[in-house]
Amino acid sequence: MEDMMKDQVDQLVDYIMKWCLWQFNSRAWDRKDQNEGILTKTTQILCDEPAENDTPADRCYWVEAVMLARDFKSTYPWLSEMDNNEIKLLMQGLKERIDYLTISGSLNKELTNPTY
Amino acid sequence: MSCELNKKERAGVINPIFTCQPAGAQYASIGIEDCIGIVHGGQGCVMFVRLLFAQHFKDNFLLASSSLHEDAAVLGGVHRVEKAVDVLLMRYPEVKVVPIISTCSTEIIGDDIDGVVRKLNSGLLKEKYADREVHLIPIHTPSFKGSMIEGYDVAVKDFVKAFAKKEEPNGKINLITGWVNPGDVTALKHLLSEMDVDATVLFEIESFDSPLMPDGEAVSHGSTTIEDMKSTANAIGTIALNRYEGGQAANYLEKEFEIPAVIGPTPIGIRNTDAFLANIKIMTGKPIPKSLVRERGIAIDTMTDLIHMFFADKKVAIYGNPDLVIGLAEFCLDLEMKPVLLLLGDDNKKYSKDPRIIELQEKVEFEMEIVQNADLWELENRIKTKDLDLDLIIGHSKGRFTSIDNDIPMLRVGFPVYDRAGYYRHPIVGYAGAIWLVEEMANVLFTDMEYKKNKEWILNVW
Amino acid sequence: MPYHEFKCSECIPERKKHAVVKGEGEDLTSCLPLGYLNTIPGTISERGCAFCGAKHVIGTPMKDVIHLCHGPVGCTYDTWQTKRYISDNDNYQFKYTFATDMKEKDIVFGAEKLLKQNIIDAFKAFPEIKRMSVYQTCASALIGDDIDAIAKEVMGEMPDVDIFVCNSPGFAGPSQSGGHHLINIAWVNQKVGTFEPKITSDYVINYVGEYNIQGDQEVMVDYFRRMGIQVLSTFTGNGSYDDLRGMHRADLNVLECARSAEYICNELRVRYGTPRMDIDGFGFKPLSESLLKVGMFFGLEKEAQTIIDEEIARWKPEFDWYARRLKGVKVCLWPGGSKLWHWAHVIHDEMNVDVVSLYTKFGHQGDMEKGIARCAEGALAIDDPNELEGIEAMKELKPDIILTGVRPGEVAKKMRVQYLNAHAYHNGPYKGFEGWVRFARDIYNAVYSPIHQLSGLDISKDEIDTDNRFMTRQMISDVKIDTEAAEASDEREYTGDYDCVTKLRGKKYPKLEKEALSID
Amino acid sequence: MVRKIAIYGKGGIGKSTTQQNTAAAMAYFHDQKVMIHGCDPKADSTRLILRGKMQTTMMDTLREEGEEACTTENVMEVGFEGIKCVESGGPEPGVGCAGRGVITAITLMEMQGVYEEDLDFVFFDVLGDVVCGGFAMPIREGKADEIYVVASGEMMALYAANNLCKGMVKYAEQSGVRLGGIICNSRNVDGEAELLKEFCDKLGTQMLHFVPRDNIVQKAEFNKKSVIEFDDKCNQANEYNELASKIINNKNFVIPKPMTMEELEEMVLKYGLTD
Repeated sequence: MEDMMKDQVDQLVDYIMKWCLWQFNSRAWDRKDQNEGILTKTTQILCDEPAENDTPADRCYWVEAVMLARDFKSTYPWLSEMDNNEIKLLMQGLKERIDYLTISGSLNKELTNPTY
Repeated sequence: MSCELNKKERAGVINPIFTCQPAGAQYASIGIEDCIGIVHGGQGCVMFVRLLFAQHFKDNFLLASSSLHEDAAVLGGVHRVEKAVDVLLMRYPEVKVVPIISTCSTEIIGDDIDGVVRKLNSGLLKEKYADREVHLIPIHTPSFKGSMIEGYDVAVKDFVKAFAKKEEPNGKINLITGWVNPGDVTALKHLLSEMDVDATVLFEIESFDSPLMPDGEAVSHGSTTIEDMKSTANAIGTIALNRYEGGQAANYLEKEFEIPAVIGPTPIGIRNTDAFLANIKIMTGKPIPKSLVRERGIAIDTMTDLIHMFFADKKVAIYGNPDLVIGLAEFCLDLEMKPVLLLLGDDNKKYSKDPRIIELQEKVEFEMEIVQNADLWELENRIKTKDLDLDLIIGHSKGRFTSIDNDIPMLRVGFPVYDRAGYYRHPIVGYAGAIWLVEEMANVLFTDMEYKKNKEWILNVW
Repeated sequence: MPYHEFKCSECIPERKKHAVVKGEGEDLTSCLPLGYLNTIPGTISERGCAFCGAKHVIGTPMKDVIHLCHGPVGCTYDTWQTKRYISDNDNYQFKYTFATDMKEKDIVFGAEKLLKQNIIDAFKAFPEIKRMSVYQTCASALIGDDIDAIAKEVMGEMPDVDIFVCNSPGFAGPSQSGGHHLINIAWVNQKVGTFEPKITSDYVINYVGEYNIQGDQEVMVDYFRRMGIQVLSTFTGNGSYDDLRGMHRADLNVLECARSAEYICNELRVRYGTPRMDIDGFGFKPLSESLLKVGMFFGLEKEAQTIIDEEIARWKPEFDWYARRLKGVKVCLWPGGSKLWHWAHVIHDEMNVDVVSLYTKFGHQGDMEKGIARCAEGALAIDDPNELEGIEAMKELKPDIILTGVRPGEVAKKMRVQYLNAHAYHNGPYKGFEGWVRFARDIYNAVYSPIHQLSGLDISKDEIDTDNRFMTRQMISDVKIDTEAAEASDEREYTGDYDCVTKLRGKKYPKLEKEALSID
Repeated sequence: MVRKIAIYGKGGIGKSTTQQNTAAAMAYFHDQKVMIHGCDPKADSTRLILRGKMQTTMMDTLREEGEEACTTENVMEVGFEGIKCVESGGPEPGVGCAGRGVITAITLMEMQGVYEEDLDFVFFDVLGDVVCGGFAMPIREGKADEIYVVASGEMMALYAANNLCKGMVKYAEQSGVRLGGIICNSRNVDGEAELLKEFCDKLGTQMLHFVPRDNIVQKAEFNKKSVIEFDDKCNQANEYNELASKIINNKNFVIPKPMTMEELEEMVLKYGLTD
C-alpha cells in the first residue's frame, strides 16, 4: 500500500517537475507559499470542494490548480478511482515530497538569500 | 572649392565607426600561431570581441579573459592574471605566446601587468613550466585612449619589440600588412612572389579562412610564428602598408636595429600598388616583372570598361580605418569619382599632419570634407538635414542602416563586414584588389539602378 | 552526487562540481551543479559581463528610447547590431546606439559634464525621442561619476524628457546575470508608478521577460489581444518606456523568462499586489496551457480555447511533418538563458528529439533546477562550460545539432555538428504555434542538410558515390521513417510566410476597440 | 644611472618638506642633478624649490590644453640649484580618478624620456598611503627602485608606514622595488628615537636618519624657501646634508616585513603613545 502510494506520488511529482514552473520561484519562502497555495487548491478541486479565488493571489493559485487537477486527471486515470480521503492523503504526500525536493532538500544555495 | 578637415562638434558618439583599443590588440594577437591572449578586464571586453570576429569571419578564434569581478575591481586584479596564465598554460599545451591585454577598468585601478609578467617569469614559468617556451607580453590598451586602430598599432609594436632579435641578415623584407583580410594577404603574397621577394608577413592571417574538414579537426588561427617575429630584426627593410596600423613597429625596427622602414602607401588602387612595387624594387633591387605589367593591364582594362560611363562624378562617402579610407579616396579620384566625405572614427591628433590628408586639402578641386573623431551620425545627419547628395557609400557593416534607410547604395569594405557573404576572402589591395573594388562598386550601382528603376535600361547594351 | 569531470578540466578541480549527469533515479536533491560563481580566469568561458546583461539583454529591447552608455566607446559598439530584437517602430533602438566616449582626461577629472552634454546633444539629434536610458560602465563606475544626479539635473532643465539610470558596470557579478538583476530592480525602484497608463480593457496584463527576438513578442501579444486582453507593457521586447512606467496598473504579470524578470515580478507582487503567473511560450502543449491559464484568470477561458483550436488546426499538421522526421535526433541544448527550461522537455515530447546535454553560461542554480527537472535521464548538465569542455562534450555525446549562439556555433561547425542559433534564431520567431513549426523546420533543415552529408566525405580515401547527382533533405530524412504512414497522414511541410510578423502590426482587435471606444 | 626614489608618508607628517629639503641638500652640498615629480593631487611637492611658485600641474595642462601640450617645456620648471620640478596634480576632490592621474602623468613623462636624461636622482613624492593602484604607480617595475618612508613617533604615522610596507611587499616581488629606510621627522615626543628604532628593526630596515625638530624649517617655509637656501650654515641644513649623503651612500635595501595590527599596537603601548 505504501509502495503504491509512493509510486503514485512519484508520478505526480514527475508531472509537476516537467510541466509546471510555479514550484521554482527563486527563494525558499516563496516556494513554500507557492507549493502550499497551489497544492491545497488542487486538492480541493480534485475533491470537488470549493477553492477560494477572490483575491488576485488566490485566483492565480486557483488557475494553476485547475490546470494541474485537469492534467492529473487526464494523465493518471487511477486518480478518478480514489475517494476524497485517499486523494487528500496522496496530495499530502505529494506536497511533502515537492517541499522536500524544492525547499528542504534542495541543493540550491541561493534559496535562503534574504534579498534578490 | 576646397577640402576641409573638421572635427565632430557634438559631444559623444552616435553609432560608432570604431570600437576601443583592446579589440585592436586582440585582432593582432589572433594573427600569431600558438598564441592566446588574456584580456585583463571584464568578461564582455573579450566575449564581444570574439563575437565580432565570428561575425566577420564566420569562424571562431581563441581569446581568454581574466574575468574581473567586483572584488578584483576594488581590491586589484593582478592575481587573476596569474591564475589565468596558469590555467591557460595547463589546458592549452601548445600555447607559447600570451599577450596580457589591459582594458579601461584595469588601467583605472592601476593593475601592474608589467610587474605581474616579471613575477610570473621568475616564478610560475620557472617553477612549473621550466621545459616550455612561454612568452608573456604586457600590452597596454586602455579603452579610453585612441581606438581599435591604435590598439592594433600598439600590439604589433609590442609583439615585435618582445621578439625582434639581431642575428644574421635573413635577406627578407618585413611586410606589416595592417588590419586586413585573408584575401588581402593572398594578394600581397602574390605580388611578392611575382617580384621574387621573400617576406615575413605580419600578420600572416591567410589561414583565417579555414576549411570545414571531414575529420572535424580544423581551427582558425593566424600563422605568424615566434621565429618570424624574431627575424624581423634581420630583414633588408620593413614595409608597413598602413601608417596607423603597424607604423610604430616599423619605426621601432628602424630605430632599434637600423632596419630601413617604408611606411605606406596603402596599396589600394593602381597608383598606390605601383608605388608599393616601386618601394619593394628599391628595397630589394628586384625588377618588376612583365607578369605584373600584364596583371596591371587587366585591372586597367576593367576600369576602362566602367569608369567614364558609370563612375564619373559619382559622389562617394567613405568611412572606416584611416589608411583604408584615405587609400580608397585616392583610388576613387583616379576612377573619376568625387569622394566628398571621409569619416575617420577617432581623434588621432596625427591626422591633421598626415601628408596624404594635406595633399587632399591642397589639391582637390571640388568640395570635400574630412571629419575626424567622426561617428556614423555625422554621415547620416548630413544626408538627412544638410542635403548631402551621395551616389555611393563605402564602409563596413555597422553603417548598413545609413545606406538602407536613405536608399543609398553601399559597398561593404573594411572591418567588420557581416552582412555580406565571404567579403573577407576578397582583396582590396594590389591589382587584384583594384579589380574587385571596381567591379563590386559597379555591381552595387547596377543593382541599385535596377531596384530604383533609375536608367536600368542603360545596361542593355553596355 | 553524479558529478561529471571533464578530462580537460582535471587540472582545475574547482570545475568538477559544475557538471552533472542526470542518472536514473536522480533528483534535484542529489543532482545539481554549482552555479553563478566567479569565473575561473583563463578558462575561456563564454560569459559576458554585467553591463551587457543590463544594457544589451534587458535594456535595449525597449524601443522608444535613446540608449546611452557612459563610458569608452567599446561597450556601446559591442552591444550594437549583435542581436535580433526587433521593434515595430522601425527598429529605432536597434539602429541607434549612443556613447559618451570617455577619454583619458574624462577618467582623471570625472566625466559628469561630458555626460550632461551628451544627454542634451542626443535629445537634440533625435527630437522626437523623449526617453533615455543611461548605462554605467566599468570606467564610469570606477571613477564614481554620479549619473543619477546628472539625470535629475537634466530632467529638471528639460521637463519633457525622462531618463532612466542603470548602474551596472561590467564587473558587477560573475556574469551578465548580475546586470539582469540590477536593471530589473532599478526599473521598479525608479520608474514604475511614475506614469498613469490608459486602461482600455477589463483585462490587463504586463508581459514580462520577453525580448521580441525576431518578433516573438508580437506573436504572443497577438494572442492576448485576440482574447480581449490589454497588454499594458512588455518588459522589455518591443516595449515602450512610458508603458513600462505604468506597470503597476496591470491585473496580472505574465512571466516568460523567469530568471532575470522574476525580480521585477516579485517586487511588483510585493509592492502592488499584482500576482505573477509563469508561462511557457514554446510548444503546443505548454503554450496552450499558458494561454488557458491567462484566459482562466480573467474568465476568458473560452476565448483562449478558440484561439488554441484555430492555431492547432492550422499548424499541427505542418509541425507533425517535421516531428515525424526528427525522431531520435540528438540535441545539445546550449541556449544560455531561459530556453534551457522552456525547451528541455518539450522538444523531446513534441518534436521527438533527444536532449543529450544542456548548459547555462550565466544562469543560477535555480535555472539549472528547472532544466534538470525537465530533461530526460542521461543528460549532461553543465554550468558555465568553457571552450574545451564544450568540445569534449561534443566529442563524447556526438550530437546531431547544437542549439546555441553564433560563436560556439562556429566551433560546432568545424566539428561537423550542425548549429542552430538559439539566442537570435535562424528563421524565427519560434514562439507561438506557427513559430513552433518554424523551429522544427529549422532543426530539420540543419540536420538533413545535403551539404552536411557531404562534409564528412574524405575524397582522398573514401569511396565517392558517382551515381547520385544530388540529394534533397527529404531523400535523407525519409530513409528512417515509415513512408506509408507518413503519406497516409495529412501532414505537410511548412507553408507560412518568410516574414510572419510584420503583418501583425496595425492589426485591428474588435474586442479591444470596443473597450477603447466606451472609455473615450 | 639615474636613481629613482619614491618618498611616502602619512599626510601632514612633513613628507613634502623633508623631501624638498633633502633634494635641495643633494643638489647644493653634493652637486647632484635632481628632479622632483610630485604625485600628490595637492601639488605641494615643489613649492619650496620654486620659491613658493605654484607650478602649472600636468593634469591642469591635460585638462585645458590636451595631451600634446604636456611637454617638458610646458610642465617642467627649474628651481633652486637646477632642480627640475614637475607636479602631477589631479582632479577636484570627489570626482574622477586621482590615481589614474598619477599613472597618466608618469606615463606621459616617461614617453618623453624625462627620467632618463642627465639626472642623478628623481624623487617621486607620493600621497600618504597607497590608496589605490594609481598611487602605487611610482613603485612599479622600471619606475622608482627605492622607497623611503617619512614617519614620526605617532600611532597614525607608524600605522601608515606599516601599511605602506604591506603594499610594498606586494610589489617588491613583481617590480624589484626595495625599502631604503625610514626617515624620522621628529615630533619631539618622548622616546621617539627608540620607538622608531624598534619599529625599523621589526620591519627589518634601518632608521636612516633622525631629523630633529627645528623651527627654522617653518621659518624657511614662511619665506618660501628650503632650509638650505634660507640658511645653508644652520644646524638643520647640516642635518639634511647628512640625510642626503646617507641616501647617496645607502646600500641597505630590503623587502620589509610589515607588522600585524596587534604587534603594532602592542609596541606603541609599550612606549605609552596614543594619538
